[in-house]
Amino acid sequence: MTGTHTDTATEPTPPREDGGPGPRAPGRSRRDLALLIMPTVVLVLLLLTLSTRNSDLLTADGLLALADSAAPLMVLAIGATLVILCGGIDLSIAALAALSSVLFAMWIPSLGPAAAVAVVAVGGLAGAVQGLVHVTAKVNSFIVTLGGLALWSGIALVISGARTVPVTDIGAIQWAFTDVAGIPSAVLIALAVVVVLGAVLRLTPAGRWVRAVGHAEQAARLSGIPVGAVKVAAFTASGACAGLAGVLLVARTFSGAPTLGATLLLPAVAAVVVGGTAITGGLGGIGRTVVGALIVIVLRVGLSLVGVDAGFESIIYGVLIIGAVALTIDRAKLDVLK
Amino acid sequence: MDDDTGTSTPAPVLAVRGLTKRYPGVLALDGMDLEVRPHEVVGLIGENGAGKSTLLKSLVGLARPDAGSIAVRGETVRLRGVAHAASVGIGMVFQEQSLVPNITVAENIMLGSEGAGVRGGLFRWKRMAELAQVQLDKIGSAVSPRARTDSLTFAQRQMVEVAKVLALEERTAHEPVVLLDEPTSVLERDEVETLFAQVRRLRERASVVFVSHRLDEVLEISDRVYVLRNGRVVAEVNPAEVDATDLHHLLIGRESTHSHYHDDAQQEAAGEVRLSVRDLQTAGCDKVSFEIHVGEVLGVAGVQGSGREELCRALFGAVPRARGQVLLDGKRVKLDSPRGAVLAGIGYVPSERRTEGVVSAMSVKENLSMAHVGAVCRGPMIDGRREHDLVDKWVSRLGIRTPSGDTRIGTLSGGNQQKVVLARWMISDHLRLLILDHPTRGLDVGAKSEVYELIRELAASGCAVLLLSDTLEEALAMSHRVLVMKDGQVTACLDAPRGAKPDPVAIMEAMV
Amino acid sequence: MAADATPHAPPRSLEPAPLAGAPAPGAGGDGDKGNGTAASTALPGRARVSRNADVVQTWASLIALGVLVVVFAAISPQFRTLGNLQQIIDAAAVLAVLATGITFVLLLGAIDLSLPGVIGACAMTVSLLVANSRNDNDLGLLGVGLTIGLGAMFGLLSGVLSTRLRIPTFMTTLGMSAIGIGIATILFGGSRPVVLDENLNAWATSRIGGFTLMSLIAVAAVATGWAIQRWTRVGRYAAAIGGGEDIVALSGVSVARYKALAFGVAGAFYGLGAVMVTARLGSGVVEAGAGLDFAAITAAVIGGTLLSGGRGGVLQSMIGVVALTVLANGLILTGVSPYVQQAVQGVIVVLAVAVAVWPVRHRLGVVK
Amino acid sequence: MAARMSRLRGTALVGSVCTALVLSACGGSDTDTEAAGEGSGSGACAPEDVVLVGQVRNQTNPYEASWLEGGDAFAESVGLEQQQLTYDGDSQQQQEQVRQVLASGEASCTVINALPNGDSDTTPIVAAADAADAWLVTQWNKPADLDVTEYDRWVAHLTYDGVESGRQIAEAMFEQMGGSGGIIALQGILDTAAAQDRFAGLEQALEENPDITLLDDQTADFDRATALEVTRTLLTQYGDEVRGIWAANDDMALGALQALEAAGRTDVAVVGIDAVPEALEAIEAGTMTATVSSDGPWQGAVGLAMGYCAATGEIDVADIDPDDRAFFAEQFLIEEDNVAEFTESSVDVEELSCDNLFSRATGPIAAS
Repeated sequence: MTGTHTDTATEPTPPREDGGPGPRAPGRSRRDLALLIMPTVVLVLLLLTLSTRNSDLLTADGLLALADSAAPLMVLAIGATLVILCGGIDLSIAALAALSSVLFAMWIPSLGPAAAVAVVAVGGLAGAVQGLVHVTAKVNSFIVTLGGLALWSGIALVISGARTVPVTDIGAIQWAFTDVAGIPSAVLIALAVVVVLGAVLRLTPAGRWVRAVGHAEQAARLSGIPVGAVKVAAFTASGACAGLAGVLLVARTFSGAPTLGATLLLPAVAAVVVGGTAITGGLGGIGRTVVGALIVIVLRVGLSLVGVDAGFESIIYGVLIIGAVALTIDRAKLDVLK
Repeated sequence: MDDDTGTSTPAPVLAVRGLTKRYPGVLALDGMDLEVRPHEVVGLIGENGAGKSTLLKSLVGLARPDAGSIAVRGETVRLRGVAHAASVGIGMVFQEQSLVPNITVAENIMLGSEGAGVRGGLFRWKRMAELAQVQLDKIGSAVSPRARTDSLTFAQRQMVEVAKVLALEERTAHEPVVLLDEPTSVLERDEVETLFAQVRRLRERASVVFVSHRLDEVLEISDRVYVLRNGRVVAEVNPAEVDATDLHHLLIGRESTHSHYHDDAQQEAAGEVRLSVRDLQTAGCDKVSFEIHVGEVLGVAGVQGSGREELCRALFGAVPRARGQVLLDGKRVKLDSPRGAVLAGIGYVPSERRTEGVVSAMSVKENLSMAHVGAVCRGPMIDGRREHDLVDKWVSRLGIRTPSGDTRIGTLSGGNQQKVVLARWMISDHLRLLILDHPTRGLDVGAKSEVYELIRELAASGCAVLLLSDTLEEALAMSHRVLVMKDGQVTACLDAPRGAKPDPVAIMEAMV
Repeated sequence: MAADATPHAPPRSLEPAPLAGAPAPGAGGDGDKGNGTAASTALPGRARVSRNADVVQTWASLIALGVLVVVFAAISPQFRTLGNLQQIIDAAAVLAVLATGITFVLLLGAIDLSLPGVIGACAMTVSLLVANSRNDNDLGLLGVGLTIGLGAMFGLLSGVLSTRLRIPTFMTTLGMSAIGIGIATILFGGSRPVVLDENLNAWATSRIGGFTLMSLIAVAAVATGWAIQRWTRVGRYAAAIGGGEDIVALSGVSVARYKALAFGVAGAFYGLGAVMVTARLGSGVVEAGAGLDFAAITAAVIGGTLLSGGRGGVLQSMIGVVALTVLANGLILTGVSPYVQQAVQGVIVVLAVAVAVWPVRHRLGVVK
Repeated sequence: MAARMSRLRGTALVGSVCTALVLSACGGSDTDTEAAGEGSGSGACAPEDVVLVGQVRNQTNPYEASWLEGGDAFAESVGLEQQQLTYDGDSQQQQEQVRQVLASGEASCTVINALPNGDSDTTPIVAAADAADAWLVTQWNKPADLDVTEYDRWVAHLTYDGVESGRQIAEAMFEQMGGSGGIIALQGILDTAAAQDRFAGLEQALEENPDITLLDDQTADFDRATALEVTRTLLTQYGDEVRGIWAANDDMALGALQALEAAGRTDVAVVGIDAVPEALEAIEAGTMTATVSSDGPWQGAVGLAMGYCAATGEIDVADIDPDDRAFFAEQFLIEEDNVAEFTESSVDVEELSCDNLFSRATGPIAAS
């Protein structure tokens, strides 16, 4: 690990019989710790830097507004994290969120708040379909979900008649935009997703199955891990998260639209990677994505607020996102970087 | 260049003095001294961890020694990398073949030093082919330089690899030193013969360092043998004067061969049929039928392409579209997925340990409980304490040398990794059949012996074992019966009771 | 993301990783059954399979394209006209050049999302360098050359950043895209430069043998790309790096340098693509590259250039380019509602790839 | 605690929206309705305390760039600086920016002149501004059921009558065509009111001119490059039948012009909307028939001016004629004979005194 990265198994620093502490390099755990907190450090540094130009950012209101803004992106990115951990990618999340927003707005009159459940279920179903196509037809997930991106947004256009669908019963979505004890409910919903999925990944075998599939799919399959099912489940969860993100989007615009949230795809993937999850799969986690989503939001919103010209804003965003990734990813565990 | 090929110890082409390399926690090389003379084959043996790989890496500039020197033809060099090593005439055939699959043979041979094959920045394919052909001719390989590399057989690729290393000759104006790292570890016997013929030819124009776990092969091919232990040379022997048993002693100081296979532990298999296979049909496997009994080790012998690997994988549900009737304890097993096989009580130890056996980025603990994670769960949750206890139990029971259960398994030696893979299946209460695909491949003598002991224990506990071996000797020694396969069909089935093992020659005849 | 090799794969074992799930050596796929001679039984199945898979995929892509053409031709009489053929080739020109470029990156096993930014910046640059409505520059072809150079610089920068900082190309190029858009925005400065250079405008308007100058330039560019892939170190090493990066490094090749160069070559093609877009639109447009990143990648993948690297090539990518263009053209000509077109396109893209993969799907071990 | 306050205001807003919609499902929140009335329609900010914010999609198209320039000009005239926000056509980013601008809690002297990305984006912007007591002017996009007069600090919403623009240019085109022949229509992004209204205007005009046939309508997403491709394909399909091209904005019209040029067609009438400089040049040169002006600089300036006048107390929102709270602004059909008047477009700050802000109103926005 600290040595050359080519020596993977045959004779790399094996522990001797009288091994004592073994091959754990002294600096190893400190480095791991550094990698663990690096995304947070980057976030804090960004906030501090930006707040020198706009002091409102670091106030309690400013931070809450940031978190509130980040909520839909965070939910989307968490779903994407699961798929990326499995070694795939889901490019359909933003389009699926848009479709969900349309469905949600259309279903509220008949279902009321329960429409949210239905929409999340539909999102999950759409994700499952993509997962099944990916697993059974063995089509690269990039392509499957790229096709999904076009398909879901096409369906959203058709069923909405290409129009914005207003929510007529605001009461039915109030739960998603009020606040509880001063904290916006969208933030709480996002946190709930983090907690639930985080618990599933950490406490049940699902987490290690996902990581095993991402690290070494073949080895996972040959240990009897239901690889296909794990992948389909990851896509399903990603779809459901996209559905929930669609609901959150509706709750802040009081309407659903076939292009609502469509621009969130690349920021969501960026959030995953900036958080330190390896795009090649296996390494990373949901907690990291939460921080990653906050970093991306700070970059997107913060930069425009400190009064930089649009052109320079974009350049600085590009430079900072590369810089953030350079600081947060764990290179030592990646033999080949693509 | 060097006429002096007599016995009067000519000047060495390669001299290693006091080479020392420390990795965190481990002294990999501890003052290593050895030399390689012109036109000789030097054997290098040692257990895993003895320092072979680190030595070879140092010789091609992939590891930087902390102390000591490497001298090539009398001049001390500090090697900066493979390309630099090549420029002074040291080339290596890597254990993991280092050919790029999707380009031509010629490109692979010339990779990185196309020379006249590229002019004005453009590849001249005809010239490339000619230049590569020169190298291929040296070793008498019939492979076309224009063939795509992944269309070749494994043995052919090994030859291309040798040819690639020989291309050094033209570049250095010296006779090269060729390092062969475990070149035979995945070759079948006939391929080994071909390779050896080439090594003997190679000796005419180069010096060879030959590293292998197979002691008999080292004795057969080498002019001199260095025995390494704990990063030092502990003996230099003349192969004419020693046999494999002596080498075993030197290597580990343990008694070997017969006790090596734990022959005494072979017990009679119980009568009931554990697994019954009827007309199993899959790609490479044609209507195979056989039975395994409770507590029996069934060896499967066959050359490459005999269909025995496919058989193993089909039984584990890892091959698409396998047909046939498979009964496990009388109950029908579907061959559609490894998952189904695992739930039915079948385990599989794949031959490609590093890509298929372990998830090297994950911990020992996670790898160990991977297949039967239910055993450490309470409800849907993993019970951390129970898992910890279970892992501790098996780590100590199998003598797995690891700092802790949380250590990344990729940092362990091959033998310890393999033990974790075995433990993965052994923790199950209802393991009924364990399929072992070359379980000792790439392991050192000591680790092999430990694996054999585990197989014996498993069989004694009633588990049926299907064993594919690296060597016929291993298959015979370990099995109660040996199934011989050829061209996808079973050609013979021989009993191999303790103390009355059949003649390998008879089996060889059924194999080819 | 698109890596077939697991991050912790040991120094590449001999068998190509994507096929590791296939039966162990000796297991022929279907194709081996017929010729099960003594010689071929000894052939390791995986190796043969990967070669077969290449050929099968290429043929399957061609067949999928053929089916599209036949279906559209059957439905729409306009589709069958010579004029429409010219239109398709003309419409494919820009995407062809971009797909040629991105093929080099995909061969490496890397990915490139920088197209929108690079094209935006290059489009603004070329429209400000040739005769235009905003300033007094009139560099003509030199301006075109400089723009292609700028594209190459962008590509090189992406490559150098990825290799030096050791970060995934996905992120480097995503950042690079933002940087390119930023530069383009600054160059735009509030008013759009209209191209007044007659020669450049002629790319889109003057025709030779019925084809626009631009489509001929595209053909030449694709041919150049193919030559680069076949005869130069950058091209050959890009494929080799995709096939086994560590092995190439062990052979003493500077992987980082050739990766960066491959990105540079790709960038030069994006630069040319930007010039073509500008010639076509008649003025510098910042968003000229929007959506082209995914279009180029999709085209390459439909043609059989795998995202995992090492397989496919410029010519294969062209199959995908034509297929995508035919699809867009045919959907309009056959009167499919604009609302539905997007959805249909998505389904057909997935179907096309699925059909191409279907015959060999059992032999594809790990698909990510 | 301030956050809590603003949240409560948000709830209050919802209450009022609900009441307006006369929906029963909002039970329990009627007391909140009172709270909404507390704000005052007239501010007392010192002129130097006013914060001026102009928000558009991006600076990379001439129209919106000129918007911001107009805003700057106004800000300069009152000795302030305009904070420019661009959200890149990304609804989420627009919302986030608005939230952050208002997050400071003390926003009662903040004036936002916003171009919402789509209809659906207006509602949350209005809600956020209302909750923070900020002064707001919105332009172009607003859901029909959102009533400006229910808010104290949402000074006005102004837009152009899309139906009217679509009809005017259609008629100009028909005239040019001699009253008969086939046309094709290029629609904008389908889910925008602008695209739909303008197309509705075309349909009205078509009804009145039965000799004109609409051969096909396709969406080109308001995008020049897409319009180019679509036009080329449609030209292949319909050939000489096409005598006119109606585009929902000038960018698409310019893309269509490029396609016509490439096809060597000069006999086709092309019309668009927005009066971007290139379109004006094309009209001057006679290649394009007509466009409709929506005055970008004026829009950028007048929005800030309205908010500024209200914030400083020079006008009381409550006193504004309800018809002027949401109005269609005056627009001009530009053809070859009057194009010269529009080529030098800049904002006349003199026009924007607090008593002259609504001079361009042509009538209230009709409920659709």
